[in-house]
Amino acid sequence: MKEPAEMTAPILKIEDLSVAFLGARNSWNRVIEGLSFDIRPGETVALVGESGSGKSVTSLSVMGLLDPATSKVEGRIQLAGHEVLNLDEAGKIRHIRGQAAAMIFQEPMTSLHPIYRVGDQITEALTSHRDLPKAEARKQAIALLERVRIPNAARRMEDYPHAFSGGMRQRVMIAMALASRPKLLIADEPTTALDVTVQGEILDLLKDIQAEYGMAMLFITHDMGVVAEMADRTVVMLRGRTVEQGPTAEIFAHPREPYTKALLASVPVLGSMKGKPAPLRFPLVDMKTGVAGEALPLQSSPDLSKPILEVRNLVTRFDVRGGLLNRRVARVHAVENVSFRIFPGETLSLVGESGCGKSTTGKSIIRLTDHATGSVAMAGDELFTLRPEALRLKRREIQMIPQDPLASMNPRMTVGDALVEPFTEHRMGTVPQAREKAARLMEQVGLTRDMLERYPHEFSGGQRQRVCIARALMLDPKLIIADESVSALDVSVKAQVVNLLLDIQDRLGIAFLFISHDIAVVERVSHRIAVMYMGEIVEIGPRAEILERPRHAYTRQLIGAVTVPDPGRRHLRRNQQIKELKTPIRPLDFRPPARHYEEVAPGHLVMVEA
Amino acid sequence: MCETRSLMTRLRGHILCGAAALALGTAFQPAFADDGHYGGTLKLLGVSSEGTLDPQINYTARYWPLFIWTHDGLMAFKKVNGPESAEVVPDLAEDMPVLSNDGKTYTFKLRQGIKFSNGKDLTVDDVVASFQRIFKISSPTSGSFYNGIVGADKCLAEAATCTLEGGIVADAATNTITINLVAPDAEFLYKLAVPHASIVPADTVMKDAGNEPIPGTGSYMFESYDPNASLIMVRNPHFQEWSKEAQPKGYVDRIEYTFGGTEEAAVNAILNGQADWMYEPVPTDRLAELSVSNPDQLRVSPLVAWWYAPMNVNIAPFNSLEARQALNYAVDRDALVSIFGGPALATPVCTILPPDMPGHVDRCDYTADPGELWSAPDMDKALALVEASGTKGQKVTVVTDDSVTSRGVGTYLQTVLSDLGYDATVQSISGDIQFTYIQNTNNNVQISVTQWYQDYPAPSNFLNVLFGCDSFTPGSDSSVNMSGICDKGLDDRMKAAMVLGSTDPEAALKEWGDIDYDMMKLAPAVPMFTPKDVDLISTRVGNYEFTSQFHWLVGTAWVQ
Amino acid sequence: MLAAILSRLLRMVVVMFGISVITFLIFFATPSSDPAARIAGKNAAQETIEAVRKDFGLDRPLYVQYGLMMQRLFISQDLTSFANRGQKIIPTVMAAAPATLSLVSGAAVLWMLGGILTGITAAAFRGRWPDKILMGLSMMAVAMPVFWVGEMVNLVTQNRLHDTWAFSWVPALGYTPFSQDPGLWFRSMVFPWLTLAFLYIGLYGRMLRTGIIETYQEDFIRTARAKGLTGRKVLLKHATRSAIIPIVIMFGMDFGVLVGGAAVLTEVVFGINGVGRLTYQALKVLDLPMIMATVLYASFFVVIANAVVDLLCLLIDPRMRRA
Amino acid sequence: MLIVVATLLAPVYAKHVAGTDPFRSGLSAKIKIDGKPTPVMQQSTEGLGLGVTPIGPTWGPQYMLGADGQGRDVAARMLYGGRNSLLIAGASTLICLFCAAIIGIAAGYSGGMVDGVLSNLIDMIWAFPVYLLAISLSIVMIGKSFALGPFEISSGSLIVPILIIGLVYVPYVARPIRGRVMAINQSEFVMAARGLGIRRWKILLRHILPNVSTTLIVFAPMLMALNIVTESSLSFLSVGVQPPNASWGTILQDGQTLLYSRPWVSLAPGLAIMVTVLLLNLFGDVLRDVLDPKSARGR
Repeated sequence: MKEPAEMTAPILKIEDLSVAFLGARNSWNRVIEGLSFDIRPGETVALVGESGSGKSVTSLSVMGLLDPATSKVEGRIQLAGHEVLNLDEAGKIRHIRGQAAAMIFQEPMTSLHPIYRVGDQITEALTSHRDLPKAEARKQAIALLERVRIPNAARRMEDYPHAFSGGMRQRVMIAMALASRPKLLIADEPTTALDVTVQGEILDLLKDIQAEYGMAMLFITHDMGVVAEMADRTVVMLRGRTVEQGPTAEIFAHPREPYTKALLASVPVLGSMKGKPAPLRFPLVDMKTGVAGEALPLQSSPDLSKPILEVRNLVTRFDVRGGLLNRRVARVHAVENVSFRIFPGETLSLVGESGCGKSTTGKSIIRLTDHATGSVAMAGDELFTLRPEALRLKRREIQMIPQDPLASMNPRMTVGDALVEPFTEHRMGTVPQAREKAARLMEQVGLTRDMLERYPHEFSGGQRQRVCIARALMLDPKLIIADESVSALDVSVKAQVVNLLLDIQDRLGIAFLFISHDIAVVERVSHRIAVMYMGEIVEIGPRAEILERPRHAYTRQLIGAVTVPDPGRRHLRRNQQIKELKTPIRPLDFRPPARHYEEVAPGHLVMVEA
Repeated sequence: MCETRSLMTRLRGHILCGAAALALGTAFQPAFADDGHYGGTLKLLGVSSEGTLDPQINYTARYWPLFIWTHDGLMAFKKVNGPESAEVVPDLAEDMPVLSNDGKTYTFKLRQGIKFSNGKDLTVDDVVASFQRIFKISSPTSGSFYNGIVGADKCLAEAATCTLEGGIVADAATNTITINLVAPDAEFLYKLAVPHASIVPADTVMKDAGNEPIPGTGSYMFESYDPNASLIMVRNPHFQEWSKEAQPKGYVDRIEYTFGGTEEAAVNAILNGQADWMYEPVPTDRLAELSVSNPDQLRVSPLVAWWYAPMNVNIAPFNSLEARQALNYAVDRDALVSIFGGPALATPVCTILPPDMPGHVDRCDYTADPGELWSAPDMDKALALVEASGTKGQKVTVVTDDSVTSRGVGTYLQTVLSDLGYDATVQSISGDIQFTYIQNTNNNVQISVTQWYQDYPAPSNFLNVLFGCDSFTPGSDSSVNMSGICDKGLDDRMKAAMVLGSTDPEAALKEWGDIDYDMMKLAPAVPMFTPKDVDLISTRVGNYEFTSQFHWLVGTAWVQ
Repeated sequence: MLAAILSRLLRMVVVMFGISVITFLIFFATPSSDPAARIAGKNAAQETIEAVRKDFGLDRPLYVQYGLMMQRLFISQDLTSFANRGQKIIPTVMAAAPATLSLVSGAAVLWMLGGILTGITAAAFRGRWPDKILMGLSMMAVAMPVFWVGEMVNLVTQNRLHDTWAFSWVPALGYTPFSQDPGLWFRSMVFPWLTLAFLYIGLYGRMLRTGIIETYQEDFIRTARAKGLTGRKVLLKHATRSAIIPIVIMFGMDFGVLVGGAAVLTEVVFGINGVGRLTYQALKVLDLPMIMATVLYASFFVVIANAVVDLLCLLIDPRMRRA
Repeated sequence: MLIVVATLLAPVYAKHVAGTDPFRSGLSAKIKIDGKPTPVMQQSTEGLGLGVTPIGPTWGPQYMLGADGQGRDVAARMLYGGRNSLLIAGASTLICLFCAAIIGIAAGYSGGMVDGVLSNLIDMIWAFPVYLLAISLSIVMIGKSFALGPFEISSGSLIVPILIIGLVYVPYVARPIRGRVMAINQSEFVMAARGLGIRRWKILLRHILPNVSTTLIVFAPMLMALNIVTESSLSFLSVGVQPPNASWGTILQDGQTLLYSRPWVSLAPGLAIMVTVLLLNLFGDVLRDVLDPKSARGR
């Protein structure tokens, strides 16, 4: 049992912190204002908020990592007895960094130096504050790697970061942070870029290590589920200010501020759909009062008479070239023998972790990749045998909503032009008609007509996604492939966009292939769910069947790893086995084994383990 | 002689001196008999080497002055200072040949007891083999100098089996060689005195010897040759002086010719006493300074050469005689002389034969004040002639090489042509290409800037070669009659003059002078100026002797 | 590995074959380049020209001539110049190579040291006066034509100030082989080195500075700083190490190209009898065999440099080592 | 900008201030200095009296920078030469960008065989050292007039150096363009456009081209700076602009032979080149910062 946190002096004390950044035309934009909180030894404080709320800036300020030329930090930051803001870059700040506090970052893929061995990078962290003999440093480094449960630690010391998966890299980062036994560990969105199963592992690890080292932790995240699981206390931030802070359980149980209430209400919670037959909209939350409205279910139901899309034995493989010769050395079996059907007005979700082939499946269906074989029938027409021009016209019927709306819009075209272009390209009408339709759709997706003259970068993330939806609707498609379309959005925006999609389905009877790794959202929108693993569908069936009675081991693991915004789960440990993520890269002579599916319930097929 | 582009390079951008005589005077005392001058090493500099060491092939002004010290022909130009050097004297032949058969047969008696530098004795067989070799290796002049020998036509057609049957007859018993010509040739002895007619051992390879020295009979021999580094000459151990005027024993023991570097570097090296002489002309911008600071190290000598602008008489606008004459009137020779470095370095000319060429007569029609010498341009007359020719406004391109002087001359001509009412431009091409480019009629060159230096002191070497019908081959890169003029009457007179030369040289020379004058009436070219040679030598070089034929005589200079 | 080397070699042969064909065709497209007339000499008789044409095989179809030339260049190795009869091509090129190599290697040492120092210093003092001065100088270095810098250097060291204590040690222009007189070799190369290096110091310095500054935006630099490394260590070990990779690649390419003869302007201005100057002179006199040899020599070094750069990348950048 | 204005004023300067024609030999010209007529080409009178030296800088309106070996006003020629240098550099930049864009886009967009052939060709020309390629092309083209469609290009024309300089750098621009096109072609928004059923050529025209154009624009000033130096180098080796036309390179070449006696004939064009290139590079940096926010961040 921990001693009561209140009894000791805070390890980190932030008082009235303000940060401003140098913006265009030499103006200072304030990003944090009057922030105050403290962390006591052994305590975990979560800083939670949506993008732009100033969470990360806070952590960087604590470490003194903001560029003094472009930022202005005011207030007080006391860290383990040091006045951080009084320390100069030349020397003293080093007493903080890596000693008093250590930090792990969101992007494990880019946070390790790509051209130094992992071992050297950890050793460097060890020796930078202490005089250690080389051999001793190495021993300690191996110990650290073992501590973060990296298999074969001694051997892996010699590897370069690119040889590690994202989860493994994050472990290396943690090992590095632990090198000098910091009193405070700052974890800035440490699991956001990771797959859900890996996220679970890392959270477990962090909990263990905190218990063992007894250090305080500042945990920065946007994920209420993670907050619930990790934090003793929570600080909710909005646009650089503190909205509310207090013990996590308290905040979750009795949020006082409307924003906190809204935030909590918007979070999709896995399992909340138990017993609900149709997809359900998120309850709309009034931001002023934080009162959630009623969640409306989908009115229309799928027309199960004839599938709109029938995919049979879809296979997509890419060659891996390498060596000095640039010869084919292996093959990525991105999609392996995938078959499913979608009916008009129905939503089928493809879930799985990164690299499982779900996005490739989406692209293969509309032939945006050249490496697919198999059969895809769209409303009776076989897409894979269509001539280019016919295919082009057919594409009108299947539209895609991308994950990254900014990247999917030509930066040099106004939104209006981007909307008009496909309409006229398919000769669906004149330009004025197109503009009229574009304006109408903009309004339907919750934007305004005058926004048609803007360029993509002038919109916020949620608005851009609405534009992309409008663009897809310009062609009156019958099927929309939504590829991680809401994954990158903040929770409140995510709820709105999901609702919008459901509205559209209700009104137009469009079918969706909903590709996502976010099972809580999937639960909301799906009629049926297909789980993909290593390029194959391991389980497919009605939503309730899959989520409530998962049969395949992987499906279970996936569902088990999902965080739930329930502080009651704080001390839960998943105790999963540590493993490197398998890759679907196979030798050239690999022949995929024949797979069999068993129908365990009507429409519920499970791959039979070999 | 040795007219290759290298000679032109050598003269590019030159200079000269009113005080030439003065400078020459100091170097004059032929202080022979002073044994104290023998020995030492002469250091020569050149920007680049120039190809094969085969004396029968190399046709460059850089190496010909060296070959005359390593190899001998039956005849030789006198190795003495001044105009006398244009005379031919017996070299490997004991005496002047006996002429018979209406001047078509030459009989030489070979000197006895001469050894090649490899120790072998010189025999008549070597002489015969050497003449065959000229053809077997396609020597550059095989078709132009030696084609008059009986049997040469067969050799030219079928080089490999060349025997010169009936052309060269050797008699080992009497040690005589008889050469039979198809027709009399007044210039034949000159042709025997140039390096291409060098006598080499009979067992010499019958192909270009390249960088391998061929044994010779001269006072020096090549010790080593690396075209990228140096050419070393040392004394021929088997040499015994047999004729001081044909092949004297040289003063220095060793001659080192170093390649590479730049002209500027060479000037500095000579001034610093690190080298004795440079092949390339002294850069113009250094001359004014040197002529004040180091006048005693400069030697200015006249050359038998001219700079001229051949005009293509077969295409517009210079197919009009008036147009050609107009340009002759309009060109200001004084301006051209100043491009070349001023009156000390060049003299205006009006004739084809340069002033020091036998047969030259001072006559000048195309000047403001017609008479013996050029005085000033006559622009009014020129403009009137252009008007009369009806060629005004036509496009004219002057083709020059890319040397500074040549481009300067071209630019000046372009200015004059513009003043005359033409639409003129200049085209400058790399010197080495330009010379063949302007010859080929396919390139439709209207007017060009070029130079010609004597091969040997005979008027035909200028008149017949440059303006004779035989020198005009349409469509060939070798068609040195760049004007493309072929006047039957004048051509016959030139042929007759050549024949006359073998019987009555005096009369022939007078006729050549008349031909020159009559040719200029047709104005196939604009004579511009005759250049002079400038050598920069180190202070230790003594006995500087200059010949019009081979320029500086390296062998008769001393360094101690 | 063997297969990789072989395929590299094959590619090299293909590139060089292409280049030789292009060179050959360019030559025959040039007017007034009839080699026979030029080999035969001034005012040669038509028969002589014909004889030479036959002797040199110039009357054969182009592809036969090409084959003959390649055979004489690579197999019998006795190809001789068109311009200087009898001058063997291969020994000539080989003799010119050390001069170019001296020039380029010396300059390369200078410019790598200078460029790296400049880049790091400028990046370290970003925005402050050492940065501004260094970048100003670098821009100037890049802006000045190398031959002009050379001429100005010559003007000062050979003439205007040659008699002062500062430059009296500068020898006359030209190249002295190291084997002949190491001291003179060194003294004569100092200014060519500096001149050639000046340009590249500017180029590399600017590039490295930009590279380091861009690297500073990377996450892993933030990690390094968060570890508590000193600023110097972050700069030298973490930022520079990454930013130097493109510099090394560029260096490999530049070095290869220069050794192959691209330093022609420097060689011409300083009278160094190297490959560049040899090529330039061969081009001016349209000496096809020499052009062919020097161009192939140059492309050989470019291709080799490509291969070496690829190899270097493997060595210095572990990310490339995958697969 | 200043340079452009200055060079546009060249005729005014030549006619009304210097009173000379910079393309005409002025071998016997005289100017008044201190009221005394002085010949522009000064015959050496001391010592052996060898050589003729052009007049040095007068720093007055006439022959401000002295005369060259033809007695022409160097200052006037500088201005005209600058016009040609800028014209050549500018035009060759356009040609280069145009060709590189076509090749780069063709290779990058079509892929497959077309890409294979073009890429290998680019690699091949890449292995040909630039200056050697330029010199050999110059020698070929200067020696010959040739017809290009309906246009006869005479050998002395400025079009020759423009074409040569424009062409030799094509691989250096085409390669990155190809890479850029391939990247854009793989980008999300092109994918999206394909998914929307936009025609291939329209994707090229409306989506790829506008995005490649920034790359091209960023290249332009740098390439132009490079071209100015290349032009001067070629002219210096006398395979560039042909006399009597002038460019800064040809003036430099003229100056080379007067280096030791009249250094200003070399200094002036060299400085002009340096300043111009410097300005172009600075402009290029600014342009890159404006158009490419990624690198702007780094500054």
